[in-house]
Amino acid sequence: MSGVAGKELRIVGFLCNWCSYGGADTAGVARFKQPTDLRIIRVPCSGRVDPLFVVKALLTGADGVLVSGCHPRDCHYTDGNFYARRRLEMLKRLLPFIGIDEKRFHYTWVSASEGQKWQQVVTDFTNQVHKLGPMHAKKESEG
Amino acid sequence: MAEKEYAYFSGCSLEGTAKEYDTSFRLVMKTLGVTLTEPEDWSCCGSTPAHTVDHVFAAALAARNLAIVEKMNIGTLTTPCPSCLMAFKKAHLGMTEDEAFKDQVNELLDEPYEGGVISKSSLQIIYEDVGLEKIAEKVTHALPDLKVAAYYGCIMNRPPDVAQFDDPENPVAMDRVISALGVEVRDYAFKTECCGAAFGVPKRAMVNELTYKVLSMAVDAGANCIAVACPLCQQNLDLRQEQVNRAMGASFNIPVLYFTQIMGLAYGYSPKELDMDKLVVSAGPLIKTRIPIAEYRAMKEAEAAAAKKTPKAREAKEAAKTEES
Amino acid sequence: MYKVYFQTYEMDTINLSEKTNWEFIEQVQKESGENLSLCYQCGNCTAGCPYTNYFDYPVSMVMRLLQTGQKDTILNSKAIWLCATCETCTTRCPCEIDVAHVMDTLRIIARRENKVSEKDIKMFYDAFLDSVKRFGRIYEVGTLLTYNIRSGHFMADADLGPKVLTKGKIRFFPTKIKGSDKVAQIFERFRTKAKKHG
Amino acid sequence: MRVGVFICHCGNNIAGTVDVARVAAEMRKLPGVVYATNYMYTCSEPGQEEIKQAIKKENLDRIVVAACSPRMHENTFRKTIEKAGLNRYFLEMANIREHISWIGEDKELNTAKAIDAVKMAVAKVMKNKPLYSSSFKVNKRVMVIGGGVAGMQAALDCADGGLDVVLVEKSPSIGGMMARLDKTFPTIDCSICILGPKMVDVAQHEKIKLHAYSEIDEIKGYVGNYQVKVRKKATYVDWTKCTGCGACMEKCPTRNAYDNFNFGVAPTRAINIPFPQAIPKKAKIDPAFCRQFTKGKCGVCAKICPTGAINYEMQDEIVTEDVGAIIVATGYGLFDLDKFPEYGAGRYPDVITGIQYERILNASGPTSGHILRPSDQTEPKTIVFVSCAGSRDKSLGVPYCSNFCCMYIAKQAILTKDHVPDSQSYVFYMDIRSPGKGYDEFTRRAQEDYGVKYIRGRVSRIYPKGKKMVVRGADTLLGTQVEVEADLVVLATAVVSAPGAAGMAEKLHISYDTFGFYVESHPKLRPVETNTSGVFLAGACQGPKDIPASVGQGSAAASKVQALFSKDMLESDPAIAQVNTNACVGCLKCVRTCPFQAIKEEELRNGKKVAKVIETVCAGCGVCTSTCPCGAIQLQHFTDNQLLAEVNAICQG
Amino acid sequence: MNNAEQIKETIARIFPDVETVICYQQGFDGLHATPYFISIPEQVNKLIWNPLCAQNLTSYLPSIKKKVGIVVKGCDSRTIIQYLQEGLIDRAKVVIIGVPCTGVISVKKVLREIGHQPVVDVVFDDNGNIVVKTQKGEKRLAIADVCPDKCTTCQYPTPLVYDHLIGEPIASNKPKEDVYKDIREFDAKTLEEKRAYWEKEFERCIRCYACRNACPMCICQDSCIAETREPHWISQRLSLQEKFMFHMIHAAHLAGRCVECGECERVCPMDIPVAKLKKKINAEMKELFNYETGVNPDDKPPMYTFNVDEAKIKEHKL
Repeated sequence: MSGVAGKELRIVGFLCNWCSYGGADTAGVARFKQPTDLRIIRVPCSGRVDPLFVVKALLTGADGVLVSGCHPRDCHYTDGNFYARRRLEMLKRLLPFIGIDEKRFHYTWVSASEGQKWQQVVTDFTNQVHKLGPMHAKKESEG
Repeated sequence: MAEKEYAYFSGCSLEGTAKEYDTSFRLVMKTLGVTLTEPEDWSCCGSTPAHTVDHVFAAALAARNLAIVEKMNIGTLTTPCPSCLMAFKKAHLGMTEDEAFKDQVNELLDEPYEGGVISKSSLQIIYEDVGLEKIAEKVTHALPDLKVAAYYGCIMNRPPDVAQFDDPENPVAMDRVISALGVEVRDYAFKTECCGAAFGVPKRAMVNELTYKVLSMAVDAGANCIAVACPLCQQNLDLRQEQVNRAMGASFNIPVLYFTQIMGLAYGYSPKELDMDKLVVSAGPLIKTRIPIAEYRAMKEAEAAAAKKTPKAREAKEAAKTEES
Repeated sequence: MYKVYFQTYEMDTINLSEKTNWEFIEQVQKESGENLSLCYQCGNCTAGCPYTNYFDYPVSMVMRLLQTGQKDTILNSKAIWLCATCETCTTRCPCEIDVAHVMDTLRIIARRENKVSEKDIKMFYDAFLDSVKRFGRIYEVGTLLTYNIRSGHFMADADLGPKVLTKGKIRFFPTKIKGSDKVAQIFERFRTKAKKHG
Repeated sequence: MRVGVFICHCGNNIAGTVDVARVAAEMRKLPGVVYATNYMYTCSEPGQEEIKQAIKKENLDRIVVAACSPRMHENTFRKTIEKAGLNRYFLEMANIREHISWIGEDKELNTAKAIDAVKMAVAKVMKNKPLYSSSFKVNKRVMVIGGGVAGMQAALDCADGGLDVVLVEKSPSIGGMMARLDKTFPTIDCSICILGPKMVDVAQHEKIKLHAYSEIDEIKGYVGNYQVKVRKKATYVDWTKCTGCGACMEKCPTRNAYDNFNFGVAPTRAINIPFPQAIPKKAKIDPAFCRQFTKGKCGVCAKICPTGAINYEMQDEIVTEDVGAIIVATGYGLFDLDKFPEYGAGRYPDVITGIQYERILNASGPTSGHILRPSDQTEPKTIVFVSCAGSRDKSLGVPYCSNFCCMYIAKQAILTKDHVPDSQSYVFYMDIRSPGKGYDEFTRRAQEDYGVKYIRGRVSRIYPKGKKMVVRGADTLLGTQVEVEADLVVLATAVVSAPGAAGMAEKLHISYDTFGFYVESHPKLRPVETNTSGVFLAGACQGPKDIPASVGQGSAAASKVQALFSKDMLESDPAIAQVNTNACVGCLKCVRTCPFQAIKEEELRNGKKVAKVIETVCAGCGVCTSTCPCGAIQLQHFTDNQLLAEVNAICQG
Repeated sequence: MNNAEQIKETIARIFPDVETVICYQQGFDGLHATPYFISIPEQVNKLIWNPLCAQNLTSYLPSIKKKVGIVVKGCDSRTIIQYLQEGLIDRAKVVIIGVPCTGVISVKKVLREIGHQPVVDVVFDDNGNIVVKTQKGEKRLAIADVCPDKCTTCQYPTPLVYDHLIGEPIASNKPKEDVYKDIREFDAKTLEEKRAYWEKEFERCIRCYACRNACPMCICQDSCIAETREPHWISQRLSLQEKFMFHMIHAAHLAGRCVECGECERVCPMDIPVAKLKKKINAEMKELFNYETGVNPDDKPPMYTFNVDEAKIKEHKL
């Protein structure tokens, strides 16, 4: 069940090709039902995710952004997620400073075999964003 | 060393049938330099019966006491009774892990409990907080006649997630505490098999059978007494020993002491001070011989030296043995 | 020595389409917080249960009856009352089900629905709780007497009396704690709340 | 730009919960999209043909296929458009199956999501650039890590095919777990009798170079050109001199060394040859037990050795092997008894593991094949086997089935009856899992012909009572608790990943699951490949496997390597980082962060210092791109603009 | 100020060794100091040294290939250290003349005080005051009252790296725990307040890029992605969204690099508190990695390195 009542929100996901994108595939193959708000962008590695992509998304229309990579030590490129972890942590701490709830942004690690974890992450994060509601509601009503 | 202080929840049993547990624990704590402060106006933890009524209600009976202790600003509560301990731990866990549950429980209480109390069994504070070194240090008397089987009962260490202490299948804390006193301990397999708990009254036959198993395993292991840490276990093993004998056609006559009584004996308290006369199966003969520790050690050293001096005799003995085999 | 469970009750064909009480399954899952589907019937709980010889249904069978939603059979069973919460099943369950907690939940539901098969045990528990309500603590003699009178087992443990008395193990008079009314209030509030929620 | 969009129904897999026709209709409205259609099975031959035709007819220059995961079919469709004359990187896939149709039930929401997903793919494909591979030479030498039956099979198949093979084995002898087994199910043929000759083949094959008692220190490089640092651990015996005569072992005064080969069933000497058929048959010293090391004096073996091979000063030696591909066959590990406190946690000598019992059964084992129980060396009459000791046990972190225990328990019970005819075996089980050829007949035979009593239920407790071990379990079919008073208890302990499996995976840059087993490229279609090209899997390192399956995988991996090495040159993945030297300010932050040291400083003709990517070394992670402040270094196919196009398609769409 | 004379002497001494020395001279009026490049010792006469010498001259260093001398204050020296951490300059090619500083003057604040009157003359008295003469009269201002915000929490009045030190080193008299006090206070506001604050501030941005141009750590020069199409992060539209994004780019690129010299705010014609975002990140870098920019040349900027086990980064639960 989608578990999310009401209108869909815009959630952008950046998934590394080797682990989390595979994990999302695994969840799909196992038919683990998930809320439908998430839109997935495939990147080779979580280390490719410039925090500015997250900012760009949040400033231009996303209500939530999820970044998911391989577990630390298990990066296909050895170190990519170690850099990601530092940069995304920096961003997570900066967001509330500019008035964006840090709960709108989540980064985590899901391996290709963790279909169930992926389902949990998507469900929980979508619920979390729904609790906060749309971020750009004001503009929508203005426009 | 800074003195340790605990909120001491003795529990209902220790006011009645288990008075000697209370007496001996307080004495031992005095020796070990631990301060026990009784929470004012504590009430029953709810125990098993409350759990058959309602989860929230049961937690509330326990949490009333936790709230009182929380106000004392001591932080850690200790109770000798595993049943009280489990009630506190479960109430605390339920309330700290689930905000809604906490609210429901606090609704039933006058003073809310906020989750700031750690509960530990008396065995745990003796084993972990005081430590074996200190336990051994304070020994004044050797008890050479005791061969102890330590019996932990079912819920001292279980379930492991809640108890967070020792091994759930083969606990060793009590064994080590008693060993640290210089007293001989016998290992056996039934340390945690349930004795029948509170069913002594309504389902006596059940308790007889379970208690019988525990007693026989201890005797088979060569123990001549059993050490316990739970008032209910003591009651079932000691008070009901004769009921067991009658029902199962056995003839057990094995004293069941609180481990704190054994500690007290090793620390030089008299059997009278330790309420030893309250045991139904008398431990009298076993604890008659008490040798001041210095004297006892000298004795042992002399024995060892004598054995060393005659290596040839030993070799001869060994040679004889190998020939035999 | 071991009792076969088929002897304890008659096995009628259970029409699962009609006789599966889905609400009951849901209720137990919700109140206990445990997922009953996790049980794969390995029998470890039964294997370790010290009381199983006295049970009409061994624990694993209680779990199975739960999975199939056999509400009446479970709530009328002796097993749920003969469980002493020794936590062996919970400790050893490979599926990490808190079985003892499920049994607790079943007792609570049985009590609520007035379906207690083991009246003696319930009476003993009630006598215990009465003492708590009146005095704030347990007054052992009183508890035993109350139980004996209510259960009709007038001489239960009478043989132990002299032992206990001569050893000075029993207090003849209850100590009433100062805050006994506070404890009684917990009982009251709980009753009012329970009534309100039906 | 002329984009063509193809929406796949995937039978009902997608079309069942996504309105594919509407998705196609929506796409037609997008600027740049000149053609959009939906098709039953786009990946089928006619489906691919339709794409090719459309490219020609509609003059399409960019293609979007909305279907399953690109991890599944990206390559398929890249080839398709390439055949139609487009650069393969002008393809984008939208994953509307795994990420949409299979995980959502609401057709309305799914369709909206699919429309977004395809829009994103269209936005991206319009930013795509043609990319061209370059080619590089392959080193046609293969390394096999692990000398168990899977690794040996792989090594022999590669070597027989003419490839040079480097076989690296962690322990002093090859042979692995199979060398320890007594008989094998369901044929009951002698394990070492069928494995021994294979081991000799490995030893004598001129194409196979064996590093025994060696571990992998470091792996660098990429498919076709790996450099592997192998640590040859100190044996304190010069193997060039050691003849394997065994004189040292006989005279060694230390008799209590732990015997890894026998899983501690009996002690061994501090200097030992693990077993009679060992390959290489050479001695090695265990310094944890050797008196020369623990006490600083002894030297008996040095005195006795006829060839003077003993060298107490020996150090580990590092050798570097250059190979083009790696087959990982590192096998599995087993749960220790200490995981089972309710079974005594190893305190009761007569509660042993299945592999220990295997050694007791084995004619070359410590009891010379006589079944004698460890506590008193008497012959047990009542033997209890406990299956799933740890397996299928979530609370112990092993929720999976260990695959072959049911079978070996049946085998051991049968052998027990053969050895001790008046014995009675009991097997506690939850389910009997025997789905192989002749397997179920085998477990039936144990019960029907050998009288093994199978009891359906778990064992809760094992404790000693006199000389017996009481096994208390449940018989769930009877619905009761049962007890067996046994002389010996054998636990079929859970199969877990090999010790150090995770660390090895990290060195290889391959994925492993929560349990430490290596993850294959595709569970069905690419069972021996990994996501790191040039690294292949064989045997139980991927998951619990019995001998036939392991051997099969060994051969499969070997054939994959043969196929890879059939070309002299390999094509590089052009999706690597590229520097725009005009924009690069030469701050070289990318050089600092590149996990592969694939970027260096370069001075242009005009004297400007800029970053330069070493094409063959770059693995394409893109860390540099997210490091570069001025966007000068861009990971091809995942450039800032390509990803921004996707972000914008969602957020501003 | 005696220091000026000492600086001049020192410059004269180092001259054959360096080709240029960067220092300050008076600007178009007495209130303004301006960078001064000396290429022959004789030019040294025009050098000035007073609290108006506020600019961070080190920004020039990475682009100068020749060996150069430079006059730096404590705060400026952090830039040099940061350059060294990032390998952007060659220490051997810089001769640093360090001058301990008791605080500089914000010209903007002075102008506000004198009502933006044309300045006739500026003198400093011995009691830490600046006296500004205008046609309408004379204004005496305590330097401490018109200093930029950074001076109020200055921890490093004495340069952390130098070849020649002018005068005696001074120790900081500002409490260390106050450095990020403003950040903590701002952080305590509600999300809505903070969002509104930044929207109001950034709305005023005219995208003149002065902040970027003045920033010593903005090394991209003409390649700044605020203005490129490859990659195309933001459009040239003057919308709040684009302005917000520009400032986030600036902040993100300075994560763990901003040396808090305050040049961005000094030059901003719209008085936008642009340094605040970077200071916030610096506070987090301190908390997460115990890293402080520009104090130790051997440190590694935290965004270009990692620890396999990060002590302070905990996994986030949903």
